[in-house]
Parts: sequence; C-alpha cells; structure tokens
Amino acid sequence: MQELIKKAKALLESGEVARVLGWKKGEYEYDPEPAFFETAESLKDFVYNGFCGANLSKYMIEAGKKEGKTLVFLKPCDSYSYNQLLREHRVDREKAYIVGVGCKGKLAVSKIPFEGILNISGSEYPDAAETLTVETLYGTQTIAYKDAMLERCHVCKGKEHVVYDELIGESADTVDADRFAEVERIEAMSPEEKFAFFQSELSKCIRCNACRNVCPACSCRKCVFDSTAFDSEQKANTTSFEEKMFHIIRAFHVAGRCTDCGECSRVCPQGIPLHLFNRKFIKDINALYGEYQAGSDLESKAPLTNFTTEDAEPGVGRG
Amino acid sequence: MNKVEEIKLISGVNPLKCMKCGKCSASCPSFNEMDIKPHQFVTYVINDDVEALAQSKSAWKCLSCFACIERCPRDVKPGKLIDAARQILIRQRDQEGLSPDEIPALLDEEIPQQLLMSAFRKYRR
Amino acid sequence: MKYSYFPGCTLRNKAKDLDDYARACAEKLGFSLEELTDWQCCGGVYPLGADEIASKLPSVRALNAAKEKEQDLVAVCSACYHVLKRVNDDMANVADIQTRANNYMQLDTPYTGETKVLHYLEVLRDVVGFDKLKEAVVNPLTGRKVGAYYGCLLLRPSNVMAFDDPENPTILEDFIRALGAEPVMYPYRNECCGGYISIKEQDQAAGLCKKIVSSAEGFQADCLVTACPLCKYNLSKNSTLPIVYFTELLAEALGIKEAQE
Amino acid sequence: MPVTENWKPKIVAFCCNWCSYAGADLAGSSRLAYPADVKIIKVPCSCRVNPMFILRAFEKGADGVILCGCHPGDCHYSTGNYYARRRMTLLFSMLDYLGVEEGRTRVEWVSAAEGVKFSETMNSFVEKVRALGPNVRLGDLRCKN
Amino acid sequence: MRRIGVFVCHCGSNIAATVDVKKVVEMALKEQGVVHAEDYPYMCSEAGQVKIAEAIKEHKLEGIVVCSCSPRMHEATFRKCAERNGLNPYLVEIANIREHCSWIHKDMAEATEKAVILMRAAVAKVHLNAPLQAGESAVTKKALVIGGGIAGIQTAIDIADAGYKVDIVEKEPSIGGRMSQLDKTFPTLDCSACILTPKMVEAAAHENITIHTWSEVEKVSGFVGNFTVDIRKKARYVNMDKCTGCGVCQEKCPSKKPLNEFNRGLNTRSAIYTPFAQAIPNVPVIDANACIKLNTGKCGICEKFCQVGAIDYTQKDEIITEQYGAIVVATGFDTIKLDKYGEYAYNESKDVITSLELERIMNAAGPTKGHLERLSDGKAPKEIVFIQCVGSRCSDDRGKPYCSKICCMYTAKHAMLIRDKYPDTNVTVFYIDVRTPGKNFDEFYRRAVEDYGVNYVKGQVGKVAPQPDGSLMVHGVDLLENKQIVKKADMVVLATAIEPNPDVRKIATMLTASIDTNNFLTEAHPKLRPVESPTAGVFLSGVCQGPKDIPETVAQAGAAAVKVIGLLAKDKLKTNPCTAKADELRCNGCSQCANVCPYGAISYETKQVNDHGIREDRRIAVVNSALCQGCGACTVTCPSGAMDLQGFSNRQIIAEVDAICR
Repeated sequence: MQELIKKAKALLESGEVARVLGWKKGEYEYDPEPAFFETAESLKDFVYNGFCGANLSKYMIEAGKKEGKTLVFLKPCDSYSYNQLLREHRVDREKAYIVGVGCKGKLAVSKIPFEGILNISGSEYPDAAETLTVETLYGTQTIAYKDAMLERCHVCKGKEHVVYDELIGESADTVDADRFAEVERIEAMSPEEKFAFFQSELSKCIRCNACRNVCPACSCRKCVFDSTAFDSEQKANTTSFEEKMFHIIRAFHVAGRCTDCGECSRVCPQGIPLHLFNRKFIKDINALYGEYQAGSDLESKAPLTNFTTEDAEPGVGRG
Repeated sequence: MNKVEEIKLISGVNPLKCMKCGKCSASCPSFNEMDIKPHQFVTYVINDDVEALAQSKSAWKCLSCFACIERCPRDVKPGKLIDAARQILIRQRDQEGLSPDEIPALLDEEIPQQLLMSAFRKYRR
Repeated sequence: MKYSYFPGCTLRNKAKDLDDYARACAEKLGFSLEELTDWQCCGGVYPLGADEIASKLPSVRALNAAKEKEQDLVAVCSACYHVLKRVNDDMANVADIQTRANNYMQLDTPYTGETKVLHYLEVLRDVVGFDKLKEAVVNPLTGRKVGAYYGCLLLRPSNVMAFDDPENPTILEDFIRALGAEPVMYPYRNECCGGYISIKEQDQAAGLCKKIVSSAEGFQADCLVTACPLCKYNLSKNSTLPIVYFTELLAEALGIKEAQE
Repeated sequence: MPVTENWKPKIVAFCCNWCSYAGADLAGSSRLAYPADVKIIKVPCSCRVNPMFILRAFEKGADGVILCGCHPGDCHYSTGNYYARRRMTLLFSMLDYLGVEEGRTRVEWVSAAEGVKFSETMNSFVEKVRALGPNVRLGDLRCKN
Repeated sequence: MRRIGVFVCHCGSNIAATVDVKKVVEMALKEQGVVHAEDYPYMCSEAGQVKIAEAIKEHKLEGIVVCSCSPRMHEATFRKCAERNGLNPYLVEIANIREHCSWIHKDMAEATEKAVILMRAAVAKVHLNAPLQAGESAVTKKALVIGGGIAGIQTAIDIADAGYKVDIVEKEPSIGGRMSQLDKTFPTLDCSACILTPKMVEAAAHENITIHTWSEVEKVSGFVGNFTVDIRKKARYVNMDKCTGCGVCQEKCPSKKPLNEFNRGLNTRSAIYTPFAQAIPNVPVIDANACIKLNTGKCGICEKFCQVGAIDYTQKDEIITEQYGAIVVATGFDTIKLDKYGEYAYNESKDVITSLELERIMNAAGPTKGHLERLSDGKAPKEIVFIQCVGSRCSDDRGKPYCSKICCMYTAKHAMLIRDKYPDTNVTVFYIDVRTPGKNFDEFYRRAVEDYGVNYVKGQVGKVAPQPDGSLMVHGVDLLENKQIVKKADMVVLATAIEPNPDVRKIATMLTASIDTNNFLTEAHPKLRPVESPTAGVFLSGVCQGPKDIPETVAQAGAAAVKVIGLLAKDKLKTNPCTAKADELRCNGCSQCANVCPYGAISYETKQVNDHGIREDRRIAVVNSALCQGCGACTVTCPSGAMDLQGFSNRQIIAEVDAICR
C-alpha cells in the first residue's frame, strides 16, 4: 500500500497526473470507498486492502472529461472492464495513467457470519493474513481469508492485467471453484424449479439501481429505463414492464460486453446473485460462438456484432 | 373408418397425387396377369370402389418387387396400395389366397423355407 | 471384427451352403460371424401394412440383441437383410411403430433403431474392401463369365435399403471382378424372378425367370450368382445356366470350397 | 389466470417485410388457414426485433411470440437475420433458464415463396401455445410471493 | 392527440364476406383519436380515394389507417392519395385484413375480432408516425446484364437502343447461351443460328454495349441506382486485341482430350478453343486444366503458330469494378443430371441421349456433322423412342415438381425433323400429356402426328434395357389400350427436365434477390410484376425466372429492358425515408451500431452537444441516409436506445404490441 501511495505522490508532485483515482478509508477497515485525490496531502486517506473490491474503471469515464491525466489503480479483473470501455470509446487512454495493482482476492463483509461486527483486521495488502480477525460486540472471532472472499475471486479470471502503464505488487491464485457450476446447477433444474428460484430471487429486488450504477458496461449516458424511447421510462414502479423485465434486459444489454467483474452481485443490498444472469450469457456465448472474454483485447469482434453462416438456431438445446 | 380410409392408413399413401403417367404399369412384371392394372388400382381407390378391387385377382398377383414403388415419380407407390388392399382382404373378409390343404401338392424337393414363409405371409393372415 | 449374425430359416437347411461358405470365408477374410442365440424367422417378406406390429417383432428382437452386444448385424440372405433393414428403419423413424413395439417388448432401454444392419456383401465392400479381397483370392476365377442377379430385395426401395444404385447396381460386379472372373452386365439383373408366386403360379414365375436367364445368356454369361435362396430356387427351375450363391463363388476363389469338399 | 374453455391465446408474430410478411401474404392468397390468434407485426428485417419488444409482448399478456425472417443467407439486407439469429438464440436460452415454458418462443425462417410453411408453422406454434395455457410466468416474474 | 381517419375496404366480397366491416368501423370510432371511420366496397378505386380525400379535408385528418389488402398491394396507392391531399404519405398505415385475415379465416365473428385488433394496432402506430420526407439519390445510367444468352442479349440490345450503356457478363468464352446449341426452333423450324447470330453481332457491334465473356460476377454492393459490382475476368491466355480469330492455334493444339462442352461432351475439343464457329468474340480461350504448356511448361505450339503473337501464358485473372444503376439476371438453365434415373440406361448406353444432345447430333456443326447416327456404332437408327417428362412433374427427390414447358414442343420438332429427313425411320413418343398452349403450337404438334406419322403413345416407360445386339428394349405402357408395350429401338431420346443454372443461387445471394424452392428467382408479383425481383433495381430475364421458350424469353427480355430503361431515365431516385437516426443526447458513441451495419452507413463525429445545460464534445453516431437501407440491425445493438428507425421506431412497434395484447 505504501508503494502505491509513494507512486501516487510522485506523479502528482511531478504534475504528470492531475489526480489520483483510488480507494479512501472509511470508518472501519471494511468500508473503503472509491475516491479522487487531487493533492499529495489528501493521500493520507488512501487505502488498499482486501475490502477494496470496487472496480474503478467506470469512474474513468468521468475522469476523461476533466483536465489532465488521471492515475488509476486497477486490479487484474478491473483492467478488463477498462479495456472494454476503451474499445467502446468511452474512456480516453491518453488521459489515463494506469497502475496495475496486485490482488490477493477481495473480501465481502456479507460473507462474515458474525453479529455486531466492529472491525476487521488482517486484510492489508500486500501483507494479508491467512486468517482475518473480527472484533464484534460479543468478542473477537476469526475467519479464514478465503472463506470471506467474494464469489468472483473464487473463479478469478487471472493474475494478468490486460492494460497498464506500470505494475505494482503481486497477485495470488485464488481460484478454487468452477465458474459455471452454479449456472449448470440451475440449468439442470426443471422449468418449475428454475422459475421458483428466480422468482424468489427477483422478488427481493427493490429497484435501487445499485447494480446498474456500479456496472462498467451499464454506462449509457441515458439508460433506456430512464428514457422515453421504449415507453419504459418511469423510475417509480408504475409500469410493470421495467418492474418485471429490468434484469433480463439489463443482462441482454451487457451480453458480450460484460467482463464478469461481479460488481452487480457485490453491491446488491438484497444479496441477489445477479451475476448468474450475465454468466449464463457468457456460458452460452462460449459454447455456441467460441470462447470469448469481453475486455481481453481491443480488436476481436464481439459475439453479438458478429455471426457465422453456420450458427446455431434459436431454441438450440431445447428438448 | 371406411375401406378407402383404411387403405390409405395402412399404405401411408395419398392416391390423389397420381398423375396417371403409367410408369407403374410400364414397370410391373405381373401386368399381364392383372385384370385391374397398377395405375387403375389407384383410380379405384380414389373412386372408393373397394368392392371391385376385392373381386379382382390383381391383389393376389402383385409380386412385391417394389419396381413401381421405386420408379413412381409422384410418391403414390401403387405397390403399397395393392398390398394394403390385400391386407384388408385377408383381415376382414377372412379370405385366403392359399389354404393349408392345397400346400402338400405344391411342394417339391427343393422348395426353400423362405418361399413357404413368404407365401404364408402374402396369402394368409 | 466381430458381427452379430442372422442366418435365417433357409440357411439352416435348404441353403446350408450359403451359410457354411459365408462363415468360413469370413474367418479367412478376418472377420467373424457370431450367430445370435434364439433368433426367430424374419417372416420372409416385410409386412407392408403400416399398422402391423406382431410380424415385425422377431426382427426387432434380433436387432436389439445385436445392440446389446454392441455389434453390427449381418445377414447373408437377401430376404432377411431386407426385412431387418426395413424394420430397423421403422424403429428409427416411425414413432407409432417404435412406441408400440417397445411397449410390447418391455425392454430396459427402448430400442430405437441403433443397430446397423449390413449385408455380407456390404461387409466385403465397405469393411474388408474389394482390393483386399482380391489379394486374398488363391484360385482366381479367370475366364469365368458371371452374371450378377440382384433381384428385388437387396435394392428396393432404395431410400430405405440404400444398398446400391437401384437401377444400375455394381456391388456384385465389383465382387465378381475381385474374384478374378469377368462380370457380365445384362439389363434384367434387377427384375423380379416371381418370388413367392411360384408356389401357386409356376408358369408366371417361369416366364419371368426365362426372360432374366436368356438376357444373361445373350450377354454370354456362363453362370449367375445370387444372394437369395428363393431367387436361386426360381431361376434354377427355369435355367440352363447354373445358378450359384455368391458365397460359393467366394469360397471357390478363396480355396475354401475344395478344402471343404 | 385459470384456463377457461373459451380461452384463446394471444400470439404476436413479427415478420420481416421481404420474406416472411410476403410468405404470410402468400398463405393468405392461397387460402391456407391458421388460427386467428396470430397477429402479425411487420418489421423491415428480423434484425429490427428488439428483445424488449418480445418481453413487452409477454408482459402485456401475449402467450406466445414468434419471429419469422428470411432464410439465413437470403436476407434482403444480406446479414440482418444472422444477427437476429444470435440475439434470439441467447434470449430464448435466457428465457428457458428462467423457467419460462420453451414453447412460447420460436424463430422460423420463411421465404416469400413458402406460404405453406408459414401456415404450417403458425398452426403448430398455436397448437403448442394452446397446450401450454395462459402465460403466467413472464407476466409474473417479479410478483411478490 | 392526432385526428385519425379509418377506412375499411370490403374488397368486393373478398373481405366483407368474412369480416363484418360495419363492426370494424363501429369499433374504430371507439379508438382514441379516431374522428372519422367509414367503409367502402373498393377503397382503392377512384371513388374510394375520393372518399379519403374528402375525409382528410372535412375532418382535418392527421393520420390515416386503411383496413384493406396487404400493404404490398396498395400501400403506395393510399400514400399517394394522402400526399395529393396535403397529408404526409408516411402518416398512412395499412391494416392487412385480407391476406392476413379474411382469406384465411372462415368464422365471421373470429375474423371480425381479429380485423378489429389489426385496425387498433395500426391506429396505435399511426399516432406515433412521423411525417417523413423521401430523400434523393443519383442514378448511375448504366445497366449490368448477367448472362449472355438470348435473354441477356435481347435485354442488352433493347436497353442500349434507348441510349444507355450496358455491360453483359458471360461466364462462357462466347455469348449465345443455350440457343446457340439448338439446331432448329419451333414452331417455324427456322435455323437457330440463323436468327441468333445477327443478334449476337448486333450486341457486339453496339456502341453502348460492352461484353465481358469468360467473366463472372464476384461481388455486388450498393442498392438500386447505385450498385457497385466486382467482375472477375478470367485469364484467357489470349490477347483479345491482337487475336484475329484465324483458328490456326486450335488446329495445331496437340491436346485434344477435353470434352467439348458446347457439344454436350459428345466429342472432344482442343485445349485452346472457341466453343463454336460463330462465337463472339471470335477469340479462343485456353483451358488451363488441359493445356500442356500451362501444366508442364513444355509445348507452346499455339504460341509458335500464332502469327500475331496473341498467346500470353502469363495472363492472370483480373478483377474490375464497375458502377451500375440496374442489374438484370439472365442466367438461363441447364438440363438436370440423370444419375438418379438409372432405369433409362442413360449412363449405360451411348444411344440413350437427352434432347439437347440430339440437337447437337442434328446440327451440321455437331459431333456427327448433322447426320442422325447412333453414337455407339455410327449406324442410322431405324426406330427411335422419345420419352417425355423425364424428371419433370415429379414429387419425389429425383426430379422437379414443375412442368419444364418446352419439352412437348421440341419433341414434336425433333420427331417431325427426323421423319422429314429420314422417312424410313419410325418415331414413337411416350407422353403423359401433350401440352401445346401457344400460337401455332398445337397445329405444329398435330402436323407431327398427321403429316409425319409420328406415333404418340400415352404412357410412360418403366425401363430401357440395352440388348446384346446393341438395340434398346423399351418397356413401356399404352394406357389407352391398357397394355404393356415392349419395343425394340435403336435410339432413345429423353426429354430431360430443365433447371435454373446452378450458379444462380450464388448470384441471387449476392444480389439479395429471393429464390424459390426450385432455385427460380422470385418475381415482385407473380402476375403484375413478373420481370422485377422484389429487390429494387434487380430485374429478371428468361428462364432464370421460370421455364419458357424462345418467343416468351425474348418478350420477357424486352419487358425487363423497359423496366430498366424506366429506371435509368430518372436522374434521381426517391430514397426510402425509413432510415436509422441516432439521438445525439443518448448516443454513447460506442461503435457497436457501425459494427453491424451492412452498408457502412454509420460514421462517428465529435460534436458539441447541449445535454440539459451541460455543453460537451461527444463522439456521436451519424447515419448517412443515402446509404442506410433501413434494416434496423443497429437499433437493437444500441443499448441506450439512441439509434432508432424512422417509420419502424421502438415506440411505434411497442404501440402495436400493446394494442395487440390489449
């Protein structure tokens, strides 16, 4: 972490960058949040630990409109999102100084099963402990680092950054699960079970738009759900259309563009596993049109703006 | 179900597709033995005249050589119709083309089992 | 290579030669025929009625037995081959027959046409290969002019049998050539011999057979080969030319016939 | 909605202008009947059909939605139906994944010359949707239980 | 709320017999914004249009819905009517209550209910229709004709005579097509070459016609008025400017093995060849597969003997790119392959031939120098059997379901010519039906029977059996006598079905012209627009559209030319205003739309926008409306809904969906 601050200070002081985009301390170790730092002085609040799961790439859209370069810290998975925004001309590479930072897996408070959490320690980067210490109202508890990790880190897409100016820090192997296992489990259900599962999950949605706001692919200047283009504009749940179809349409709009960064599920206050929609599309795309990882490069054709004459017919896989 | 419908069902053939080209009759090795010729057989089915077919000897003369089935350009396949008519005669009228009493006199030294089996299938229920 | 083998009723007695030579030649050519236990007669003719099940069951049993052995099913007799292949096609493609037959059979796994039905000649052509067969010949039948007689059952209806070109087949000619003899092409080799009609209408069968035989004679054939016991019976009664089973010719060329005699 | 005896499905058929709409016209001029439950919406090309239209139809009470376009390779705009094919493949797969009955969505390629195919397709599609009964799931995905 | 008028057509009884039109009117008046509704027996008639005109004025209509036949029939009629009366033509919508309703339903209540719903959907849509203005695009005053047979030649000459440039692309070394292979033509028996050659010469000499032989269309892009076409000029290995057509090279060429395509493979030709004596251009090509020099590097005899140095072994294929305003397809036909008709022994006997092969045998320039001979032994046939409908009128997978149309007449011609020239040769024709509709056609057939003694037998042939003595035993049937006929013949001629040239599929795909299940090109309307493809700017000439004889082909070729001339005579074409348009405030500039645009109509500009007071430079998609054809692929790719299609907007389609599901 100190190395990152040192780098940020140096660049700010030399004037090479006008600001730094990173994570800022919260009240506790477990609630840092994304922030811009304009002065070396302000970097005292900079933090980088296991709870810095937030993907900063989307903030680079706004950063690109400001004067001067922005230094941004991207974890390996975040760099895919940045690259995807780059190929969609949403960010200005010229105005970014990208430091690829190492990652040892990111944590979710929601995975820590203790009541009355006061603070958590042991997640400092790069010196994270095997075991996290959790102070609670009822005494100190411990939990293995791995057990508190975000779902996405168990199926991490790799330690490599796909875009950067400089790399700082090592990353760890965190993969210990099959990325599509949960999708396959659902696919194996009967239609009735599938429907019951999704109905119960989606019924939790309060349409807070957190998923949409955090998603790097959901960065339209004006979302269709906020516009008159489809008669689907009302934010309040007065039209049942967006009420019922929001998540399906959101998944379709990001299909072939979603890097599977998992932010949607991370931020959902209701704990809906929203990544299961995106991952279903990714799985289908891989199976039907060849392996494709959004954001991995700038040239390859995206699956939904491409075709072959021999593509599968709609309804493929139906009984 | 009337007889004609039954013939269509058993044969799986639509006789209305026939264009009367006669290729079946041109190909039939039993043509000269038949009173109702293969192409006419189709017409009789269309005209619902199963009675006449039942009276004719044609059904018993078809060799099941499938030449008409192979060559029919209209997918009518008269051989299938003829065999279906024969099935109906055997099943419903209890008619038999061969009675057990006749058989000993017909046998010779060399007759293969295949011939007896086939004959039973073709003539009897 | 091992095949399930369906000899058929006639090969058990009147056409013993056809059977014995087939097995012996198979061993010589590197494949073997394992006779199915408890096979039942195919019925001689394919039951044309689309609504008939009972008469198709013996074939289904044989087909399923081969499936359970994970073997292709080989027949030598044209009629058995014809019936097995057509019933197999029904089991694969006609839902009604498939359902009713399986309901009756009560198998653990329903039979849906998985078995591949082969004629002995197809094994020679597609598995052994006529080139290899030629190499295996020890007594080439040089100078012999042999007419192939196909009859109906091997070829028609071609969309199901898919054995060879229904009007201008070549498999037997290629076979004859491989044995060192000269195949004689004559136009009536796929015309009907009269089949079962000969039991009652011998004159009609005689007329048909004579047309076939005299055509072959006209093209200088000195014998005819067939794969069908009934064709052999009908033709033999009306022919000055010798009518032989193709396996007999094969055995002769492979040097097996002498050994057995 | 309970299935009543005179329940009739609502079926929306999106047809591309060049092939399938003309195929439907041919079915009409050839008097090839199909159920009146089918209502056709003309679009220039199958690639004009946004998944939102299909979801909208379901949400508004459609019981089945079918998309018809030119045969792959014969698109009036060369490539439109290829994109439509990928989009619908993914959309349908998602609907299947959500537990929506498979028979409610279909894509069929119908040329201007295929009046018979158009009619047969609509007959079989309607029959399937009728068998499924009223669409509850897609109208109801988020209803609180 | 717009003021909408609804007009319900009876179409005589076509609609009114099944749909209660009064009820549709009654229900229309209950729709929001509908201020006027009426029904009329024939809305498309003059009187019907007057009713619309009056209603526009009287009720100050701002949108119109006509419930009638398919928009493919009369949308243009009603739009023009609206325009004449001061209403933007794109404020007219058609509810198709005939093809999509009255003609397919029998129950009046059911059909009426559906018609009402279709009316509602159209009303809902028209509320959201925007008045659109058609743009204009320039017309390239030049036409392309694909195929240089009689159809293509005639079309080209007619267009050229009107003063427009025409290119003919022909894949063979010479123009002339099938007609050049024929000996005589029915029903007048004049010599085919005698009437075709002058046409070929006329085309070649015409100042407005450029002929590209030994060439193929490689790629087509653009649209009506503005096609861009890549043409592959295959290497000829002979310099066209230098060659004098003396023919010495062909005489001297030592490679004589390749089958002569022009003679249907009945004899052979040299590796360097012109297909026939009257070939245009009279410049040979080298068959690269057969040429010894090109394959082994040795030989070079033609080069040695060519006095003008026209041989050039280094020639390569060349691609040229040309612009055209209109394209005519005239790709013609071939006879079907007979491999699936083994019963006729076509592959077994040299004396079983197709009718087109007989044309070559009868022709003085053919393999037998015009003598009627058996190809097996050169003997004159004394007994000839013709078999009709070989591969025509078949519903199995061996042949074609249609009637090939020309066979009855050319068989009568062949029979007559043979009986005339060789009176001691007997001719028997096995037929299913003799079809002779056409001027002087039946008289011609009757002459064959009455004056020339041709024996017509109603029935088919089941088998042709080659005999040891070289004769052919024909096993047929006489259905009128009800007896089998076994006839010994010396020659059997098969009236083989014709099918569209196999290349037509590739060409149709390039042109995005539709094709039917038999590979014939589809007309824009089977009766009223028979020479136009549904694809604007693409026209049909000759057998590529359906079987036809020479007079019909020439007539259709002229009709296609007239349509082309009508197009080229315009300086500007009205373009379809239903094009895509990006909303600047919503566009992300992400480029996804450009990735799916088949016309390259979308580009990106940096523009300053004012988004609710925030001024900033943004990357914005811009649609070139002259290039955009309005498919809508971009609209669905756009996640923000910024890209929309005019005339088929998101809101319009959703309004229709909502109305139908209401």
